[in-house]
Amino acid sequence: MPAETTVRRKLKPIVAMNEALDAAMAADDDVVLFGEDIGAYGGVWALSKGLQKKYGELRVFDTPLSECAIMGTCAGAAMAGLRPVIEIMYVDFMTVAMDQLVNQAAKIRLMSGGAFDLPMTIIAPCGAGTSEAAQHSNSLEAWFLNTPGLKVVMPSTVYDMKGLLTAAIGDNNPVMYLWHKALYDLEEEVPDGVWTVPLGEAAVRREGGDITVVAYSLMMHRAMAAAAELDGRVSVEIIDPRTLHPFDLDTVLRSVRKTGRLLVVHESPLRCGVGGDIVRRVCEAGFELLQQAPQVVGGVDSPIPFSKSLEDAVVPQVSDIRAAIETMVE
Amino acid sequence: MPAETTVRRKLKPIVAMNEALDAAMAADDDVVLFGEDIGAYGGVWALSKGLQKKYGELRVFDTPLSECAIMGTCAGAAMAGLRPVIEIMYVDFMTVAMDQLVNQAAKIRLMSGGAFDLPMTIIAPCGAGTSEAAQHSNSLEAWFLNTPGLKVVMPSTVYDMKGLLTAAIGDNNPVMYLWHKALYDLEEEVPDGVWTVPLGEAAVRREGGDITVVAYSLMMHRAMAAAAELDGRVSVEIIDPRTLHPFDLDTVLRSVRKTGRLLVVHESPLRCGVGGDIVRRVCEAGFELLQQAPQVVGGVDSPIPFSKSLEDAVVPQVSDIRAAIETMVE
Amino acid sequence: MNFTADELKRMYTTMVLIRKFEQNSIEIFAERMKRGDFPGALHSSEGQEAIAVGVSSQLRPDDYVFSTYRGHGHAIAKGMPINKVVAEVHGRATGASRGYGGSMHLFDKSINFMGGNGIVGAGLPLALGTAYAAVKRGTDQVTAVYFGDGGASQGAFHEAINMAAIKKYPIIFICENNQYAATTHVSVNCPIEDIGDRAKAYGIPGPVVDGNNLFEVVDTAGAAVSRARGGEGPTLIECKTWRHRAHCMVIPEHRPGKDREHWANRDPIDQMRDHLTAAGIADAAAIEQLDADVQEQLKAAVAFMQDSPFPDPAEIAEVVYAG
Amino acid sequence: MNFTADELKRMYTTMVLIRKFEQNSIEIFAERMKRGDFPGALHSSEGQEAIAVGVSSQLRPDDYVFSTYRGHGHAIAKGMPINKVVAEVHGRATGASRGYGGSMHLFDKSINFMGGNGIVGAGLPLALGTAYAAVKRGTDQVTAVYFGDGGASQGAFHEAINMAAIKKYPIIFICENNQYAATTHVSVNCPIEDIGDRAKAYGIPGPVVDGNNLFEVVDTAGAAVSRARGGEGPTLIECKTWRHRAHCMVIPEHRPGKDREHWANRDPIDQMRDHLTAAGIADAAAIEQLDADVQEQLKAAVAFMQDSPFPDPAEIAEVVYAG
Ligand SMILES: Cc1ncc(C[n+]2csc(CCOP(=O)(O)OP(=O)(O)O)c2C)c(N)n1
Ligand SMILES: Cc1ncc(C[n+]2csc(CCOP(=O)(O)OP(=O)(O)O)c2C)c(N)n1
Ligand SMILES: [Mg+2]
Ligand SMILES: [Mg+2]
Repeated sequence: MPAETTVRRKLKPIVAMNEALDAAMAADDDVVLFGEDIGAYGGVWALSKGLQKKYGELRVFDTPLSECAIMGTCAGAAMAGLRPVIEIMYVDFMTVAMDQLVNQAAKIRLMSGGAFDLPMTIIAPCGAGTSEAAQHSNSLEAWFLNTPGLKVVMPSTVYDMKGLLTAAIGDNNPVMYLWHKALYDLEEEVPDGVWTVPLGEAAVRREGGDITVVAYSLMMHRAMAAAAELDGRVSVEIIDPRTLHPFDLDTVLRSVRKTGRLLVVHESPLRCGVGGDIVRRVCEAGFELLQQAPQVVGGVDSPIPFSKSLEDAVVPQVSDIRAAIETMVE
Repeated sequence: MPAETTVRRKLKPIVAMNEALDAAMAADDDVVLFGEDIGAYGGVWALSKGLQKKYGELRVFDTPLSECAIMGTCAGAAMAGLRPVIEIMYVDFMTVAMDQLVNQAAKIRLMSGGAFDLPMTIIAPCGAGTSEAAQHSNSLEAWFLNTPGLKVVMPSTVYDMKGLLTAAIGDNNPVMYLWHKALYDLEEEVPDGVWTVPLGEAAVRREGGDITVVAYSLMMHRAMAAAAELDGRVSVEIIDPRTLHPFDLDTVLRSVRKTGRLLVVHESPLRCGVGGDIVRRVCEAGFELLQQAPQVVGGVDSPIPFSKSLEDAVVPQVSDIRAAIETMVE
Repeated sequence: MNFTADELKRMYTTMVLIRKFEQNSIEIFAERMKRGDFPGALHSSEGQEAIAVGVSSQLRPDDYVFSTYRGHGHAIAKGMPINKVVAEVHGRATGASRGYGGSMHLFDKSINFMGGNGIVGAGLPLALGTAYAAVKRGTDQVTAVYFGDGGASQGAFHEAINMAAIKKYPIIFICENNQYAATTHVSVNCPIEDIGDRAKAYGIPGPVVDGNNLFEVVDTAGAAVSRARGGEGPTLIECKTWRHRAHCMVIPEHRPGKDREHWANRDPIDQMRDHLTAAGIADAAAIEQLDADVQEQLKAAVAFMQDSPFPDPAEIAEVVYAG
Repeated sequence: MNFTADELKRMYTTMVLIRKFEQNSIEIFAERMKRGDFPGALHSSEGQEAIAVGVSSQLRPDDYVFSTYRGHGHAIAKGMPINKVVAEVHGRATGASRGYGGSMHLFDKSINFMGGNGIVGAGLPLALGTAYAAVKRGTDQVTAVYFGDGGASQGAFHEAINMAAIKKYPIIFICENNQYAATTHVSVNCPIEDIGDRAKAYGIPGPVVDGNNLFEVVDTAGAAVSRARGGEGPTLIECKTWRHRAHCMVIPEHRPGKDREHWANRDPIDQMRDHLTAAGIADAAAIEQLDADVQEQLKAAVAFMQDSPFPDPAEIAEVVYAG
């Protein structure tokens, strides 16, 4: 895989992911891509733009509107030794494909005594903030994390979107790759070429000494904004786990050792969410590091309502994160 | 609803649940029951034995082998003002009905601005320990808890199975009622008559001063056994939340105030599980009460394997719980 | 069908109201999007109005309807007040779903309008529930459920029609086959010519009609409703139709020009206008008046919406859970 | 069909092996249950052996098979060594799935036996994947997938056959209609007489055969396999059959006596034995010898199992995730 170069250019998420797909398909004939509207049209998010033309209809194709069949095709093709990538148009639609993911893809390796690998990647946009209401705004990472056999990737930067997608496709297990719709227009300067961001390595997005904030996906950006607002008053360290399973606990512990304070932020519901899980792990591995109660700012106990006034109230805003930091640090 | 009497008799889970259904159906013509094999045959677990004969085929009926249609029928009937109860033969099969539960039943009240109530109960057996392997042994409570709009009940005693089922059917929201298959042969002395155990009230199963163990469903029994083994050496307080949403945090905090130590036990996977969630809540509301790191003993990061030697290794055993208590108390 | 002149005019104006409402919403959304705002998804049913109006003409007020994310027409035709529709689509507390639902989730309990649905095919299983409730209670209410050509590829389609057929539930399953699912041609979703023919797999009738012809829809829906109300079970109706616009506002038009031309002369509102004129029910001036009345009604609804408050987040917890 | 005498005898002994294996497993399980042990679920396919053996006779070693929880016969017929089957069902490390799968999850990568499945209907979508892989690679491998009359009510059935028909994937969908899904009669699962007729909804062939007649199964499966291998697309085959026992060991017999009598004289092994005798391929003594050989083979497999260790939990993490 060619290394990244020093030439830098502006890139948006969709193009970044499209380039990662393109490179993976060029490098390995076993990588195939399918889903609804992704062939001829290039995907409703333009994820697969140009790829059918380049790699042909056998490797990039449209399916019927049947997520269960799509997921089954993906898992079965992986069992046969291909390295399929599928797009689920919104992660919310995983609800109709859960069995093929959870009872099949995630379990077949175990059920076969380790005989079958299932190298497959499911790409799905997630998250609230686009006024798409209750059935197009979810972030279901907690379900997938609670499902042994799956890996879960939630990139926040354009650099990571490309590098982690490359890693996900290269992984030999089923990987849920969830990108946030509200990051659609993000633009970042990144290198040319192709690179890999390995699964399981957190990034320290901002160094600080007063408090450790763990935040991923869209919430990483909101946490950064909150930290910027507090600049000069509170020194905030921000850790972006980038992948939730595998999870880089060491980097979090290293930070908490320094700050003594832990705040986790995520937009999906609090109950049985990622925040509680990180609190559990940090308590188990570094309780003595915590100077005060670890906190989680997460989604309200509600489906996502439509009207902006309501939607903003159920998902953490910059002001919520800032307030939580201020309360903790006083 | 007639109160419980003082006459006591031995009762098993299935009969207890059957009696609760019977009483609910006798009291309210809107209570209806359907699912696979539950009509003429009376259910593969015998849950509905005798009920079709008593209440007729319009109120107790067999469906095709179509969980998605069953769940849809349930949600739609609830919207129409009935109070449906369904059986899903194993909670594992919820994977093919997730959309109707999560995107429909759990969200319709919100999406309709509160216009439609969905009073409905989903009864499903859960859990490992019966050598039924990867697709018949799960406990998916963490998914349901991570889904705003749902309530989750996980009884551990015969008394609660009856009383909580009565409460679940009386509740005006979708309730997941999960009973553990390994408790099938449990037998308990209980009163005659009908009673209600309200949702959201934990039970202190055993009083103690050294450590608080929160455990539900089958794990409550294993925790009790571990505590019994440690009797005289460690004074263990065991709290059974009985319902996971709503969750009775106060009772847990009251106990931790006394013991200073918290151990949560569950058999479903650790990651994004109930344990982390309880640790998060206790940290938030009572961090200063904790003398040491709260711990969680939970399911191993694996689907449930078949062979007994493997199955026992992925789910907490009495010895695991005992060891965890000993390590914590020293 | 034996409609009075007034009824025919009302059907016409309902179709026009749906059309004008959708055009108006798109304008308002486009305006907001120009300002960098993203007001949500909007799926126009322009071109498909005859189906909603034709089906609804055969339903009683207490019959149930389950709709889709492309459901403005279904709601208006079933009798949802236009004020509630406009207010909901623009997120106001006075909307059909008090601003919690949005365009894809219009609900109105008072007319048994059981909601739009953002999950393709997901309305079909829900329809079993109201149909069963009617049977259980011995009322003769019918349930109608709409879905698209893409929806017929979902497992939910199969499970629901199968169970309805076995139980003889009073449901009419209405497939609005507008030839495309998002950008995907129906041939990628269905290997046979007519989706209606899938009824054979369930032993029920599966009539295929021109969905742009109000009277064909009326006759077919009428027969299916009678059958359902009479306890003879469900019907699958396929309505061939065409949406004027691409899937939603963020998808550019991509459908081949020759398809567009084929359907250009088959607009259901044009056809109905011609019918009213030819039958001597309304001349050009009367039509103009009807159209103007619709515009007035819509204008008032937009004003109502603009005067309406946004919902108060303090109420969320009570909206999520019932007491 | 033009089988040699040896091939016919081998088909007969495979059927007998399946039958005897299942009887033996049930005995061992029953013994353990008497001791208060619960050794897991066991679903016997006794009575349905002609389907597995007939279909497999038309498959190549490199063709793919997806099975169900009632899949011992499918596995043995596809060529899974009996030692691996016995060891897996009793949870040994030497089993097909190293003791991780159990009776419902027999896997054997070396013969492209792609696993049993505990979720009704869930094999059908998986079958699309191997079929697609064959098309993509330009091999002419066929995929066969089994399911029951109840399985045909799952959404997965519809989605998978629909997609296979659209893509012309080389799949044979084999419905083993044994008239019951657990305790539920097929009439509660299917409103039409023949599940095979559902093929019409997908524009593919849907032959209905006597699943207890090996030769009918062979002919029909043979035609479907040729069609699939030739790139003409999938076939849905319905095999009418009857399982000798109730759904599984914990469900008592509940099926009406007259149904049982109807099927009593149609046992596939009896029919095959009669055929061998009538065709002069094997007389009574030869049959007795064949049966005895099977019993020997089985006895050896049971001994192999008893000598085999249970799996070591230390390996679990490596079995869950690939490196
Ligand atoms: C289960 C599911 N999959 C995918 C989508 C995304 N999606 C929304 S509408 C649509 C096309 C639906 O086409 P069709 O059923 O023909 O209805 P139409 O939009 O033409 O009215 C798709 C793919 C969804 N909402 N739900
Ligand atoms: C999705 C799902 N629902 C329910 C079950 C429970 N169950 C296992 S087998 C079975 C009956 C299946 O009947 P059929 O498809 O006819 O196959 P057969 O058992 O007759 O071979 C049921 C209900 C399951 N395993 N999966
Ligand atoms: Mg369409
Ligand atoms: Mg069967």
